[in-house]
Amino acid sequence: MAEIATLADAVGELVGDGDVVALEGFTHLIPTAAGHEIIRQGRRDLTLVRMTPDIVYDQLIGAGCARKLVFSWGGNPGVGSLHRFRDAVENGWPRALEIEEHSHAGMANRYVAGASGLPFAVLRGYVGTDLASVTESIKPITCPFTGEVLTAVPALNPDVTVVHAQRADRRGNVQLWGLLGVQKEAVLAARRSLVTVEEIVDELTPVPGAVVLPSWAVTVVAEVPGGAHPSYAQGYSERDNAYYAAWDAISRDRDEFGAWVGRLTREGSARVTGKGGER
Amino acid sequence: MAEIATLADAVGELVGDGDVVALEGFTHLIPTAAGHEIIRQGRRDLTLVRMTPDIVYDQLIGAGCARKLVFSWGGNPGVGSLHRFRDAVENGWPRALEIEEHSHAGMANRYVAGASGLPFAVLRGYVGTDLASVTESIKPITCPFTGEVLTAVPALNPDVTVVHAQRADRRGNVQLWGLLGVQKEAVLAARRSLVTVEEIVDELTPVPGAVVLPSWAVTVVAEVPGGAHPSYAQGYSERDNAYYAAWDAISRDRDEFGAWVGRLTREGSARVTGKGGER
Amino acid sequence: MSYTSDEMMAVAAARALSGRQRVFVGIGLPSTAANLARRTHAPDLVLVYESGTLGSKPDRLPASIGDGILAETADAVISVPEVFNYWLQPGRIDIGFLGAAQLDRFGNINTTVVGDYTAPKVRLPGAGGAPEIAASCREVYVVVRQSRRSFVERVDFVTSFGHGTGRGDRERLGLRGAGPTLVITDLGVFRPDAGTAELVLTDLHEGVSLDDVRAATGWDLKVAPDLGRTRPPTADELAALRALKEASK
Amino acid sequence: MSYTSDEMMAVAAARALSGRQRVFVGIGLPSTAANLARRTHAPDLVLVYESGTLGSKPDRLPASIGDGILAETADAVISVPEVFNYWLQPGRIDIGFLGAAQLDRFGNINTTVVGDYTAPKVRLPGAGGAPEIAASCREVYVVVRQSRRSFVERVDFVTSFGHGTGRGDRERLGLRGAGPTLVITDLGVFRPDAGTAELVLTDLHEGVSLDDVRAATGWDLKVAPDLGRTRPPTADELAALRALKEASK
Repeated sequence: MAEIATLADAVGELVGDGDVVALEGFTHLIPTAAGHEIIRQGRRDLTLVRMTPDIVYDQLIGAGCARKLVFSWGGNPGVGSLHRFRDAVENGWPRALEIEEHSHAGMANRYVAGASGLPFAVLRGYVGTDLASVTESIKPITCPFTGEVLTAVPALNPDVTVVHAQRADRRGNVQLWGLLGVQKEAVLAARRSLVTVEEIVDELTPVPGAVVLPSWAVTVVAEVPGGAHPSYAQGYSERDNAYYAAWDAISRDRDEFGAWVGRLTREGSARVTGKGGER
Repeated sequence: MAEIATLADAVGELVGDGDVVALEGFTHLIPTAAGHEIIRQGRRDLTLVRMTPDIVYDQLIGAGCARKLVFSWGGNPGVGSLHRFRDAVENGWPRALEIEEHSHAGMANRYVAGASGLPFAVLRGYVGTDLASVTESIKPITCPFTGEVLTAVPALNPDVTVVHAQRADRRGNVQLWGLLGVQKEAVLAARRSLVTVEEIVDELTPVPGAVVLPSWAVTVVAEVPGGAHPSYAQGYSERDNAYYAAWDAISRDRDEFGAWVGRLTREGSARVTGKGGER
Repeated sequence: MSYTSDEMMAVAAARALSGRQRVFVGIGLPSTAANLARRTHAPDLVLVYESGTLGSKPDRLPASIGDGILAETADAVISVPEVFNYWLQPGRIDIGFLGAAQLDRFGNINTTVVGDYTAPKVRLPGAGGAPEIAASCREVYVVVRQSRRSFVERVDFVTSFGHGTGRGDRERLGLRGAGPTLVITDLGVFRPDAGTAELVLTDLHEGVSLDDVRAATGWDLKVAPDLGRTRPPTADELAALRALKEASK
Repeated sequence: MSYTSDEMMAVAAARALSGRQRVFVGIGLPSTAANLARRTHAPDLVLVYESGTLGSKPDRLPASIGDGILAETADAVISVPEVFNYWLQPGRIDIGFLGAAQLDRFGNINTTVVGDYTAPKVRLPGAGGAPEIAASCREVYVVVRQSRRSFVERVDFVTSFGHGTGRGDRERLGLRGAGPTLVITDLGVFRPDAGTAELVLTDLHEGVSLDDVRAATGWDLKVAPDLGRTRPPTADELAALRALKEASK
């Protein structure tokens, strides 16, 4: 049975220094508030895992929480680069960032293997690319029936996976809908999991396209309305595109970014200032 | 784009002698009417594939349509044996039936590999059982990262998969809900596919738990109300448990069965007579 | 209150389940017992069916593994590949609750053939989900009507691996679950010996003699030194069982 | 009606799509072009996005690959593993529509780094879905703004395999799709040579000279003997493109 806790308690209980942590979300339902709480609590030496590291990973990397990133696409969607990520990779600031780089198909299948209790997954992937030569966790595998050579990637089993969902009931059953990304697999692959939700309700009424994660497959649920901002939660909020745009300027400059981290950790404010005013 | 056709035309177009044919359905949504049409059209030498061959496979086997069965559980659910299946395996009547036998986990993963365009799937399965020694399509495979030995099974790619669903729209998009079994995978794994549906509607309104197969992933759709009887279609019909019970007596006796096939092929009637009267 | 040996078996099997255990439920006797447990002392049991339901809460016995009531009352309905890959295989299920046509001295299960595989005396339905349920659940409970036909020295075909030829075989094969830890029949209760993993009679149902059990066992049966007696079904248990069955007609 | 070179590029790319083609759509320029095609001459295009939507029909340009409008207007919404495993990998998609940071003479794509991988000059976002899109779609169309920075002799990093070092490399590697068959830039249109698979200029956009293209190409460019001219955008095409963009603000 999932425990129901505050975000601060949940992050304190589940995320430790040196952990392998996946905050998943494919544009939709990104658990940004949980990422900010990890920064606030000053976690260090994390191996961050995500298919699509975006702003919240830029923030975690810039704040010095991560020693390694496992990923397949790192950018500010619809805007451009992640400048804190680039500064870490290109200049080692605030610290060097080790990277383990895959494709989306590879990452998705690594989570599937992790969720399935298998040590590896098989796909048609990476053939002819330079990824196979720079990433050790990509290997050939031969079909025992046809002799055909395919690609194997190892399972991902994070110490903790964090996702955001629309709702949970009071027993901790979680319901999410809309673009589902790889969240179910990421939760099932993890040793521990935290789901932040828009609201906790008495009963999860059926919703078309919804997936339910039973309470016994989740470690902790925390009610965090708006916890996906500037991402969105279908049925609850719209994507704040101006935040993404405003982040570009803040993240380009180490001092601006430092001031943002200071506001986050001292005042608890994750707001940014852009063309549309404060967000 | 799926073509919309009558059941007779669809079966005539899609199912040929010697084909590998999967009529899938996990208790729910079993495409029985399509199976009866295959008997009526006198197909021969089929390799029948299904996780849970039940009455309609007993009928196809007894009618002499099949030369081989690929399966994981063959019984009359809630009643007992499949007597036509047993007569074929135990006595070679009406002809010898080759069998290729797996577990549910193995069969499900074989369809998944087939749907995924992979030649094989990996699972933790069959370990210590005698299945691995009687079934050639079960082989060991070694994880290239951990050295652990797991089990590989080859992809299933039927020539034709037939499933039953609740609805399709006029463009041939298919919608099904309730217990989904392995139907999506079986359709996507097949070279050709036929979906019989309870009704064709103008628009597929969203239904909680529903899966949609886009028209371009389906070859032919045929409107066959009640096409799953004596199985059921959630939201449309109830399972006819008395039919399953009545089948036991008919199928125990070659003459009784012969009379049933005669009624089916000459009069088009698939009815059975049991304690509850004709069904 | 009088009761049948089948009712005693169902009640004894139901009592073996408790709390919030996740139970992978085979159809037939296991499903009857699991649903009885949920309707009596263990309302929080999580019933998982291979047709793709997590947390089914039927108010009657399902007529088959794919009865619509299992989907309609579930916390989540998933595909069959998902139930095996995401939920069973990684070891998320506490108890695999299985039936058997033949069960042997070391808890191996046969549901495939009686006689030779290539020329069977009786062709049985086959494996279904059982091989991987027996492999991957933390423990396996077997519920089976006992006779010399079903309780055999050595199964004709190992459909689902129990303890092989004795303690240590599972570990050698790399199986993660503990295998069969409990067998409930219409005559009594059996558990694998801590040292050898041979099934040992640990409890006799009320009204059953040791000779009755020996007569229905196809090997030289060992009996636990502290042989227990199963409590007869209570009136509440019987009422709940009969109501479940009645509702299913 | 005046138009920008970006508008010409979007219109030319949109025209390359037709009928009921299934298009795996990258975000940015490919998404603009695919949506423009659907709103003009190819209303039956099936747009597939890697965020897990089949048959999205947005009435504005999605702001990102995971814009909610893609899910709300889709025929089916599926998980990300499913989109790659069940829909892309088996070759169900006709056209993979990709962008590029660098594209080379043989249609190989780089979206990973400029410079050395371990000490990059510019760290780009990385692969995303592109390597397998480029491998598994029946054909690949690339749309990219052309310059000596983007049109290079040899990419610094092969993120997505095009034609490698020439015709025959794809077959040798066992890749099933035909790879890049069309490249559309803001200056013209390129196709791989039938013999060598080297990208050859086959069409110049209106108002662009051959020298303009050569100045923006990082290798000794070959030109098709029957060099064509792209028709300028029609008023309808421009109106549709601008309406799509306006609706996205």
